[in-house]
Amino acid sequence: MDEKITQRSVWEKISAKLSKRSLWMLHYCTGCGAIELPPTMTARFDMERFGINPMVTPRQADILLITGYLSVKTLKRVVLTYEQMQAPKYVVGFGSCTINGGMYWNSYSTMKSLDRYIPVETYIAGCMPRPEAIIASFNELINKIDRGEANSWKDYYNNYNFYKENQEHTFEGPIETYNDIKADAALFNIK
Amino acid sequence: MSIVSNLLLLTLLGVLLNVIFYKSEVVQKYISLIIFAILTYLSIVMYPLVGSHFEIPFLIAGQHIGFTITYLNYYFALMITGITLLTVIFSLKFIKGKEGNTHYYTVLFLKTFGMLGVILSSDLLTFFVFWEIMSWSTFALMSTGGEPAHRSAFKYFVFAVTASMILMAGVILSYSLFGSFDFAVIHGKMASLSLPMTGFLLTIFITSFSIESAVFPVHSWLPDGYSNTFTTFTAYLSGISTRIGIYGIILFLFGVFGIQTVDKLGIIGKINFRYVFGIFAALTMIVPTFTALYQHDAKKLIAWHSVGQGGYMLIGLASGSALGIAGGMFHVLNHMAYVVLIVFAIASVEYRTGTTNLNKLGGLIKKMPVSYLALLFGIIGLAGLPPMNGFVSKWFIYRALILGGYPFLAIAAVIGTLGTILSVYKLIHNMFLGQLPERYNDVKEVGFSMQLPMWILMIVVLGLGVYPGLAMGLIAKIQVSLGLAAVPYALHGIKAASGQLDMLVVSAVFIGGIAVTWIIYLLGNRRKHVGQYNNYAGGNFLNKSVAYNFNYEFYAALEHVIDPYRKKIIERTERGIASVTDAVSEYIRRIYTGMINTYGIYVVTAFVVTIIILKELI
Amino acid sequence: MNTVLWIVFLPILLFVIGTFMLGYSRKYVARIERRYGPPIQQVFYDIFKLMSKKTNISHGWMHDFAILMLLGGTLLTMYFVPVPGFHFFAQYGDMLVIMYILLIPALGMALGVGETANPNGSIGISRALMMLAGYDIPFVLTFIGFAMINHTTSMYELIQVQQAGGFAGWGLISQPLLGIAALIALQGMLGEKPFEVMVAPHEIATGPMTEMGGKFLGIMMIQHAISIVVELTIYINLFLGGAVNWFDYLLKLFILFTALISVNAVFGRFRTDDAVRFMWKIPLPLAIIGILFIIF
Amino acid sequence: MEYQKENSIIEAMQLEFPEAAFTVKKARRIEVKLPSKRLYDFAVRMQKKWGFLHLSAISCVDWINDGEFELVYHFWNYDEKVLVMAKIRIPREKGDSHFETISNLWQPAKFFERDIHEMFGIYFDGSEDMEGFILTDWTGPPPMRKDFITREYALNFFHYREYEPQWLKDMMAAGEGNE
Repeated sequence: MDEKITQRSVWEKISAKLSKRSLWMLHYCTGCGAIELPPTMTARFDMERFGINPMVTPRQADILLITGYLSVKTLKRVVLTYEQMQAPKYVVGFGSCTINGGMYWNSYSTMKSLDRYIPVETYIAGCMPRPEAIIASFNELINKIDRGEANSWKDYYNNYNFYKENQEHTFEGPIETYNDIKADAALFNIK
Repeated sequence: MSIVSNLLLLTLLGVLLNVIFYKSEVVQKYISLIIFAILTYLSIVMYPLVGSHFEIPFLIAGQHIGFTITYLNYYFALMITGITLLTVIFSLKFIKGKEGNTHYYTVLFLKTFGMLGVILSSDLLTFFVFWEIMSWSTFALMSTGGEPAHRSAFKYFVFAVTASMILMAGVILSYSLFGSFDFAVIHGKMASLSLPMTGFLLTIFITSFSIESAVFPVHSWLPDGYSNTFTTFTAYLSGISTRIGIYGIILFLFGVFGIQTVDKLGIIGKINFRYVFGIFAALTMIVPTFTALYQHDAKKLIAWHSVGQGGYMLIGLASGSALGIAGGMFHVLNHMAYVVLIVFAIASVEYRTGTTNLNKLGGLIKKMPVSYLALLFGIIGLAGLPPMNGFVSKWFIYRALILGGYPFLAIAAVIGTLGTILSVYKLIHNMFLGQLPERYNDVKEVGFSMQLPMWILMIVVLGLGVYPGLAMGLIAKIQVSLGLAAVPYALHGIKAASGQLDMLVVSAVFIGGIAVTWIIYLLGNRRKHVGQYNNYAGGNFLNKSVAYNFNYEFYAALEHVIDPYRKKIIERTERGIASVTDAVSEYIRRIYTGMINTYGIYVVTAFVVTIIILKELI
Repeated sequence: MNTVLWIVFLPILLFVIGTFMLGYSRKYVARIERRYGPPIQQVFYDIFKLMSKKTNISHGWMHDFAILMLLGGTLLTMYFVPVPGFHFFAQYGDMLVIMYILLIPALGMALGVGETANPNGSIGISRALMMLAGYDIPFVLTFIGFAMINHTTSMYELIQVQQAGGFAGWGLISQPLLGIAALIALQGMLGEKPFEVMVAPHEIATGPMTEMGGKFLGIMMIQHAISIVVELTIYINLFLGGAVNWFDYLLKLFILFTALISVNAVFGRFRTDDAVRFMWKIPLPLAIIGILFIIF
Repeated sequence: MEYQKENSIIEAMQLEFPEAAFTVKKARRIEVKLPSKRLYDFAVRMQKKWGFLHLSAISCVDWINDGEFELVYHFWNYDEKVLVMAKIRIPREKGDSHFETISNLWQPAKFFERDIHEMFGIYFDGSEDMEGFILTDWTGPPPMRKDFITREYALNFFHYREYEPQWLKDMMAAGEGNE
């Protein structure tokens, strides 16, 4: 996913600078990481300083936080929620369970690496990272957006087959999310 | 052949032809279409003949009886024939093949005959005769369409008979007082009457008309009566039938009795006859509108609303100021336009899906956009929001009540409006919005013959909203003809010194606002239309088996708040009235003992009493 | 000529004021919770990000038209509410017209959200309409009281009457009962916390806004910002003697808004029927007693 | 003997179930081993006669070497505050080991049996529903059986990230890693 960052127009630079300051986060409390978020939001660490607000529905959210291990059943719901989000959207994987299976590495029912199913922007290592690590990753994400490198969501549209194939292998068959990704790529001309 | 006799005879001809051809629907259909078209044309052309008087050649009880055309009954005649024509056009396809529709058109003709007779009559006798024909045909109209219709029609029958009896008492009393039936003569001699007698006579006439136009305590016949018949009849009845009672009130309150005599009936300071009548109208606005919240059948909901809106018309008339009366009369036309539009939309939904049960419908906007648009225009009118006509007449009524110094009647109007907005959104949401159930997947839009009346009424509702002046001209003439101050109207609103309403500017700014928002909308990127199952449901997969509409008990929380009051006050009053009537009728029943000798005694005593009275008189 | 200038720049001016007020309210609430809170211009960032979203979804033509009706209705209301230096449209429509135009955005949103076919949205709209029934009756009653005293329903004339009486002429001072009733009703009209039953994020996933994303939500936030300023201006015109100049207007706006959001910051949310019961138990009798004072 | 209460319970049961082996594991814990055919009668008497109203769980142990499953029924008596663990052995056929249900005596037994069916593949005749319980879309063999090697299944079903950072290689070269 490290294709050359095309030359960005002045307008894109300005819009990146402005929209990096407002990111709405849909924390999909799948695993044990969700408990790390309340301290990040409240008085001590206060992530609202960076304009990051918890949002309830995927339609309004920009960041999808996968906080912990994902069983195959939950992974289906995560893919559905991801497709319901509006581009540009960023996935942040919490903890080692999303990186390489974590302590459930040899379980028969949890997925082992998140980025085979949905494109992931940043990972946070740790078997539940503390709020400081979470805020550091958010800052990293903000800077990436500012530099215009946070384009993993385009990868989902451009080579959708890779993701579709992995999903269908793990789910043993396609899931009905009522989204035609290829048609969307053409409609919104996402290159 | 005078125009009035053409109108009346033509409707009789319609009745005759339909009775002859009751077998074939097709013939009935086209006959009634042609005849009603001619009727509408005739009533439009009637305008230059206003003021002319037509007498029936022979005399009855030494009195000339006949018809006359005034601005008031021209206004009502226009409405009656217009709405009947639209109903006939709509029911060409709607009624085809429905069981019990053999006498559909005959009853419609009878009803129109009765109504035209009532509004064109120039004296009490013809008024009463045609009033009887009208109430009979309304009973017939209400009883078509299945078993529950018979019961509710019978309920109307009981109310209608009492109303006609009271009216007959009034006719006889006024004949004995004034020696003549003619309205003009009565109006002339009105000053000679003593105060309590005018009060009594006025109450008689107003109560009989209130029963017909469903004022609060005597309104319970309307919701069942109107909702159990064919839906096209619901539209026709709630559109124009109850408004004949309003015609009667306007005619008698201002035409026959005159505003000066009515104002003389003061009790203490501000509290005069009109204020008491206003309180009844206020109750008619509040109670039915909040009962409409509970209904889960579209037709019942709209029937309750036509009772509620009747309250607005009456409170406009009761306010007594030029603006208020004009508002009340204008509201008759507005209400007719948007309530018929709403019920036509409900009828097209029923025609396609077969049910009007709000708990079972949903999501029909995807399949029936024209009916949705019709219902949308109708509910904006009914709720009284600016671009549509309902707002203009409500604005008149509000201003009249506030400037006339009636705060509590204004409070009732406010509560009534909010009740309307809530129940009206429930109607459009449960029928057209939300998820489309699987069984309505292959529903299609209704045909052109049913869409035409809806388009016409939409234009009327929007046209009157933006240019109220079109109808205000006629209403101002009516006010002058009834001896009231005319309302200072302009083509698009009111241009009075004390306050101005310019609907054209309001609508223009609204369109401007929408245009600006459209530009902002286009600044954003493209958007994609998605189906109803591509929806956020907490991460769950939506499909046919999971389709869910939030229809049942849409306002549960508000019902929790209202229920204690509703149970305590309204139910207890209704139960009180019922027990009183039971006791009285039980007591009267004892007279019919069934033994011959008791009847013998009755006859003898009656004979003796009459002799005594005659002896004094001679 | 200057009316045309006013007509063009008023929406932009009120949008900027409204958005800064929203940003200020988020920082104010944050400071009450002992945290820094976002910068003042945060709501501008949010609106810009929403408007620049690459993909937007809608559920049908009514969903799109509802957004136009939403902001169009608020712009319509904005033009009819007199603002210091601009009351050109006030002569064409009086307070009654404003009371009814306020309902157009609510109806527009209700129809659009209805079409998104999301049960959360429908529940949110039914709650919003019930809340509307709750707060609108006392609010209109207070207006009826004022209109009856001064025998006019035009808001501009009401301002003139109040300004003629100086500080004592203010609506809040001359009719304290009506003023307090309208203040509580205003808290409901703005959808502030104790009466925030419509957008209950924890219970019904932001209620009506569940399916609104991208530029749809952006336009809704613009509308929210403008409608806050318009509703506060209505209260100022009726009860705080209108505004002589823009500084006086902004000061009153600021004080009133701070009062409301400080209540918002410390209160939990009522259940819907409790909220309606509260609105009919406290402000409604207050308003009725106020009107009784006026009559006798 | 200090287990006075437990022994009196055992005597009462001993009369009716002579072939069962009763032992007192510790205070208030009794273990019963009995043939599988007798379990249903035992369960009826436990509930109706001896007042063990609470069936807290049914657990299953996979004795792969003996080729048997062991079903343990945990009965509790509220008054005596005593737990009786009834253990029975059923043969361990590859895919279709059967046993009778006791869900008509205790409602929760439905879920315990459904769970054991999903995890071990034992079919309980007469139970209302035997479909998947927690692993709804699972198509593989019952995962809790000893002959199901989860590590081998996970390795070839899921994809693992190749992660060979330099620091790990040096550490491995220095021999500190435990692999």
